[in-house]
Amino acid sequence: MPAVVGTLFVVVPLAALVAQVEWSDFWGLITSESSLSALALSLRTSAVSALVCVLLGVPMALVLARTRFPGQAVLRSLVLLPMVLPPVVGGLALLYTFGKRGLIGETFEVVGEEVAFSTLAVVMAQVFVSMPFLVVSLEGALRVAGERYEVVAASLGARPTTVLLRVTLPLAVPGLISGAVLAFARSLGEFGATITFAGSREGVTRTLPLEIYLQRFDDPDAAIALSLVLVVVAVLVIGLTRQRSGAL
Amino acid sequence: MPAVVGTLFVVVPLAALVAQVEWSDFWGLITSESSLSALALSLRTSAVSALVCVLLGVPMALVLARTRFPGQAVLRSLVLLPMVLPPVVGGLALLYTFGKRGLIGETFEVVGEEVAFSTLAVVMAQVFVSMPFLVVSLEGALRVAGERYEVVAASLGARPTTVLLRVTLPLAVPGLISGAVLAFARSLGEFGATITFAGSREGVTRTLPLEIYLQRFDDPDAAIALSLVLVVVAVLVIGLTRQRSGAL
Amino acid sequence: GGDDDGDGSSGDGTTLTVYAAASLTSTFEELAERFEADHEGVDVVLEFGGSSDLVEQIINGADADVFASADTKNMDKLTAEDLQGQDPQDFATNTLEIAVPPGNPAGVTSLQDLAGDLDLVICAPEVPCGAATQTVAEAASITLDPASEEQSVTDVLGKITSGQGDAGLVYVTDVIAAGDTVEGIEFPESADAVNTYPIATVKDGDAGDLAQEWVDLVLGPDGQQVLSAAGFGAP
Amino acid sequence: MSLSVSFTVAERDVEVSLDVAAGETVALLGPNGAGKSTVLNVVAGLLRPDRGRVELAGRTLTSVGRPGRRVDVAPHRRRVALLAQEPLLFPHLSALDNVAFGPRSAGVGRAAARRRAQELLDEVGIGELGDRRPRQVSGGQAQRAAVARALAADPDLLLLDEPMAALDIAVAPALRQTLRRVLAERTCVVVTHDVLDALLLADRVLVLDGGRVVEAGASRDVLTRPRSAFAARLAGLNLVVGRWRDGAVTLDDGGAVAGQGVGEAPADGAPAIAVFRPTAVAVYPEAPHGSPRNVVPVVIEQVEPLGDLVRVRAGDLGADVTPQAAAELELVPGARGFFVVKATEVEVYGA
Amino acid sequence: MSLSVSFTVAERDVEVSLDVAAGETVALLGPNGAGKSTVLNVVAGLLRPDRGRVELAGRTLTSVGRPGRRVDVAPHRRRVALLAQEPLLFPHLSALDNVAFGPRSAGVGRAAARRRAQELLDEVGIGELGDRRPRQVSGGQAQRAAVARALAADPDLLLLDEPMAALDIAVAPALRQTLRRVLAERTCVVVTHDVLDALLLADRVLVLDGGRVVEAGASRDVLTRPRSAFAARLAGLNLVVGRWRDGAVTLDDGGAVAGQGVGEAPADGAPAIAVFRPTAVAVYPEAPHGSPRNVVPVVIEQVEPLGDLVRVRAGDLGADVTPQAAAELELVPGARGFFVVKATEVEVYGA
Ligand SMILES: Nc1ncnc2c1ncn2[C@@H]1O[C@H](COP(=O)(O)OP(=O)(O)OP(=O)(O)O)[C@@H](O)[C@H]1O
Ligand SMILES: Nc1ncnc2c1ncn2[C@@H]1O[C@H](COP(=O)(O)OP(=O)(O)OP(=O)(O)O)[C@@H](O)[C@H]1O
Ligand SMILES: [Mg+2]
Ligand SMILES: [Mg+2]
Repeated sequence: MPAVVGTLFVVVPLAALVAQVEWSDFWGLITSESSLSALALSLRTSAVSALVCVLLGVPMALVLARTRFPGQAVLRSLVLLPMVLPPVVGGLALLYTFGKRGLIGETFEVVGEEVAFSTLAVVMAQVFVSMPFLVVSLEGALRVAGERYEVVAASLGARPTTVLLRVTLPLAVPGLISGAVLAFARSLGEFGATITFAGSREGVTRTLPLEIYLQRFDDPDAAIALSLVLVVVAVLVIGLTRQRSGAL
Repeated sequence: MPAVVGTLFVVVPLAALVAQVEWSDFWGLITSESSLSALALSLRTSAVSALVCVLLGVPMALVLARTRFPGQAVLRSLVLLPMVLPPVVGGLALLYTFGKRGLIGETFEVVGEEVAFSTLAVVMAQVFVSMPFLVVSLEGALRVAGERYEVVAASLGARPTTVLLRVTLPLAVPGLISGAVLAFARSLGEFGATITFAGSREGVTRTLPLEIYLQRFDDPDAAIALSLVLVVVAVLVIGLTRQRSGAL
Repeated sequence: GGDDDGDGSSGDGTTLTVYAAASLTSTFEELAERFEADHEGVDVVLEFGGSSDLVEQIINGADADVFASADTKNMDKLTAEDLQGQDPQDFATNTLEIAVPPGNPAGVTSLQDLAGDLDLVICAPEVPCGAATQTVAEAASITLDPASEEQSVTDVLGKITSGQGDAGLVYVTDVIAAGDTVEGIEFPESADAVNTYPIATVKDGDAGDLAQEWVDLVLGPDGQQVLSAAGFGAP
Repeated sequence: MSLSVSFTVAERDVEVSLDVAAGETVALLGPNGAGKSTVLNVVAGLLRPDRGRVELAGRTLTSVGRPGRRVDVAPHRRRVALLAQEPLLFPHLSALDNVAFGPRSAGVGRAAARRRAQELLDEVGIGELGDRRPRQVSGGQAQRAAVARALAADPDLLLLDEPMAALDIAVAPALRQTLRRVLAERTCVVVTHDVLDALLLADRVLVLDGGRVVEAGASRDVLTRPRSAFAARLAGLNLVVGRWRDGAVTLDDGGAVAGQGVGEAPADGAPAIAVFRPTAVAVYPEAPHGSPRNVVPVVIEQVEPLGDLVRVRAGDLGADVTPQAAAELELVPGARGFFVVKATEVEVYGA
Repeated sequence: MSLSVSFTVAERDVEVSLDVAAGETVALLGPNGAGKSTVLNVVAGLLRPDRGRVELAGRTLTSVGRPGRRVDVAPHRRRVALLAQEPLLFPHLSALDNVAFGPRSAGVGRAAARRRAQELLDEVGIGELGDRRPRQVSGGQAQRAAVARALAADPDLLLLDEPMAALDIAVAPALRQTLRRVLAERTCVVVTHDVLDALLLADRVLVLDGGRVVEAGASRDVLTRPRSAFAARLAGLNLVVGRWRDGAVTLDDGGAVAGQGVGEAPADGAPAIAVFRPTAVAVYPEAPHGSPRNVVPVVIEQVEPLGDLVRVRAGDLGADVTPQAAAELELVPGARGFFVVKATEVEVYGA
């Protein structure tokens, strides 16, 4: 019973959203030039962000799951913070760091100039908010997989890198995939940090959520149609990955 | 190395945020009446939301992890959707459902009258966006724990409810706790769906992130100070839970 | 759910709920204090936000007694739903101004300078301030090449205060409200895009006559004085 | 509570039919990979056969690839307890609570369930470890706790997969006695690599090899006169059944076999069974005078080669001797002689 | 590659010192919960002792609670391979790749590593299962693959925790021979419940009980003349070392013990060892004429009670007889007699 209530609580609003769509205009709305360019930008940046999250997040998860050092608990909390921080505040933090007048942006002017209002900034914002998802998911998988097999591998004479590549990571693959999917999905939906840090320019920084937000004022039907596109993309990504990997 | 880069990428912006704080005014800013009422509201609603997520999410995770039925993959994607949906769109969906003119709100007028723009609406918005976190986290733990022990228990003559209460749930406790913490944290940071569905009224629906958003350019110092409060609360919750349970 | 005292008490007539565009924050807060001082036991609850958000919420059942919009378009949505009590009345105008970070690093002096090589931040055409921006640009026959088209004035202002953008187009009142975090530069073409603020009571509001009294306050001399101090023009 | 199984698991090339009468214990023997665990898993409902049928006490538990309705009762509804090859103790419960789990689930009160659990822990020799968590006990201790847990439950059918694995040799005989007592009235299938387990615990023995039943029959028959290659390799025991008197198993005809009691000694006059290997039996043409307590006059009935050795049969008894000895002593059917076996080589169990 | 260990784990009440010379194999015997796995885990670095020291080939691997720097080398840096009580095959690799893992890690080429792995799989009798995943093989097959994997690696020290557990009796002798050959030049500690393993695989035996070493010494000494209660219970074997000639282990003085070869028969003239239990030895005052092949004239040196029995010693040999037999035959030190044992009771191994 509660499972049904819970499911309905999520599914009915989604259905309500679908019910709002003017199907006659639907195709026109979602294939408008601005919509397509926003969708393309979202897919591109989210893919890159997920990749960056994997590249940076895998080592972080490994460090958190496989080593012990003083202050580790604090570090873990810090790494997870972007998950709870309102995205707008996250965007502010990025602005204070990589903005033209930010900590790093001011010191290395090139950085500040390059980052501002660029697609790079979008990716940075997405990575900032999505990384914790990958780290949590992968760290959990690593903890669950345990060190037993790694110890076996090590005692069979495998160097740490061999252990990592041939035992640790293969065993954590389900966690890695579900983490990457979560990161991708979170990037796809990212709005607050992006608008605050990267701005909103068609084709450069205006991702689908920004487009949706913008259309809302003007053309709510378009906003809803685009939301549905986002939903469909997300369902496809989550569904396909699950199917292919049995993970998540 | 990449672990360090990744960590720095998260930690430096947080430090930059801290660096922005005017410590002289800090105490005054965060103890202003509106800040305190926002903080109190946030803590209360997030706690309730986390609880609701547990009550509704545990059965959902059980169904997803322990049963097989056609369309399960689709259902899972749907349940996870609020995670990728831009929260504002989520808020719209809720409005279309429980608002005065929404699917349910229109049919059952009482619902429509009572729900929208009340504290209840805040909780609903938070539950909507946070539930997937609990479900993903718990479902993962359930899958990892596997059915081996449940089968043993069943074959020892335990009824399904006994198995659930004495074997399944105790074994999944780490996943449940980390899921609840994630849900709490996500509720604490929730902004977009809340402002759209519940509005922003001091003491009733204006949670801390809304207060921050409101203050962000008018009074950036206050916004940052409040963000820090949010960060500290989140660190405390995450840290304490980990310590007590070894979970997450 | 939590306690619902806040909106539940609106039924006893001692609470007046005003939904107002975010740009009215400081002025309406000041007026609320006066209103409460004049009306013993009355509690004025202010809810600020984007005009389109607010009207959407009212249409969906939010307990608003008064709605003050930053543009006529969103007020029209209210009337289209026939939710207005009395017909809307214009109570203020607002015009655009160039905002630059303190010290004006890009050396902007006129609207024409905005067409040069700098990071310009403006509102997107979909939102009211963006529409106004388009109007002045056309009037001045310049082509703007913005680095970002934001969805709200606040976001534009944020880019300028943080120094991320070199110049932006916002409302006069925003520049005044932002204090010394930005510098404002007036330009003559702003007269071509005057933004009008309408106000209306909401049908079936719980506050009864109080709502109309609030509208009267805003339209009256006290209200107009506070508004003009904040940079608003007369209707 | 009779069990009737017949199934095929093509992927593992296992095709087995098996019937267990109510209250009967059947031992599954066979080399690694013979399909023993596969049988238990199919019966417990953990593995779905490609086609086949499992019936327990008249209830159909599985029916796949056969005419009629497809049936696949969930494992927890089968009332079948499986002690798997791994102990799988609940990691979040103490050893005592693990054992008490079955009784508790059956509605027994907390105190009574714990008392019963403590008894069983005592019985398997780890009574003092009740409050330890599973990861705080050694491999053999965990195995014993798992056995106790399976015994504490009260299923219609008990499936034991190598219950004596990982046990030290000091505790094995005692645990075997315990199992023996407990399994007496139960319907049970037990997998084992130890012929003594099969002999003492089971009424009947099934030998699997390569996924097929290669031999089946009463334990004594299979173990004393094995026909399959695998059974021959591990069995061929001599059994003498009688009553325990004065340190010997006494037969009705007055004969007696002296031996060493294993586990609790049977009461004087109680039924007892003496077990000894044919290799321990020496053959003499004349009765020798020496330390061996058991000297049995026999007429040789059969002499057959058995691998490198020669098995000499007389009545129910067999002696394995080298071909040289057989030649030298002229052991041929019809010859008279004496089977001599030391009391130290004879194990005696209460029957 | 010599190993020197001395540690205390207070929580488990285990306090053990142990030295293994380079190339030596030491067997750990003892009841369940004696602390055998604890010793292996401490040496492998999986368990940190409260205080103690582990040194391998001069390297300090652990040094805790002692003067000097605290040392705790990570498990993977110890060059110690542990075959744990569970097989723990890598679930994502085929059986072949599991076994090839060690050689691959040591830099052996892919093809060569797989060839070596295939050899070892053949050797443990599951050569045809190379491409199966671990969850697709039976319990005993997994155990064999784990043994093959441990053997394929080339660590400084090999730790084997019950390597023969879960194996069917048909394969155990063959695997024992394999281990024997492989362990000959290795430094190794092997935990076992089987006295034959101890005898054949190990140079020295350590008996643990209650977390303490209760007996230690050369395998033959401990197993033929056990002093600890536990060892006495499982050992007390007779060993005769000589050369294999004409189906018998021949001594330099011309004596011979006929027996049954186990595993590969030793070459004619090759060193061999005959093993038989004292309970299998009969004592006769006169040389009897019967099937037993081995009749050894002895002068009794010692007669001592051993539980229910009496052990009669003469030279290196012992015979266990019942007290009645000892009384009847007047077996006292100085008496002459004959030890008689059937060839079928004597197992012969290449030495
Ligand atoms: N998941 C699987 N997929 C395919 N084949 C399997 C699978 N599991 C086991 N097998 C094979 O099925 C056969 C029977 O396995 P089973 O586990 O029943 O053997 P067993 O008799 O219990 O052996 P053991 O004494 O080693 O426990 C073996 O040849 C094994 O390799
Ligand atoms: N994690 C633990 N915490 C506390 N005590 C433990 C723990 N693990 C094992 N013990 C205890 O330590 C003692 C030694 O255990 P160990 O595993 O070394 O025994 P073992 O000799 O390997 O026995 P077995 O033959 O059963 O494998 C046992 O009494 C056991 O109960
Ligand atoms: Mg098996
Ligand atoms: Mg052990």
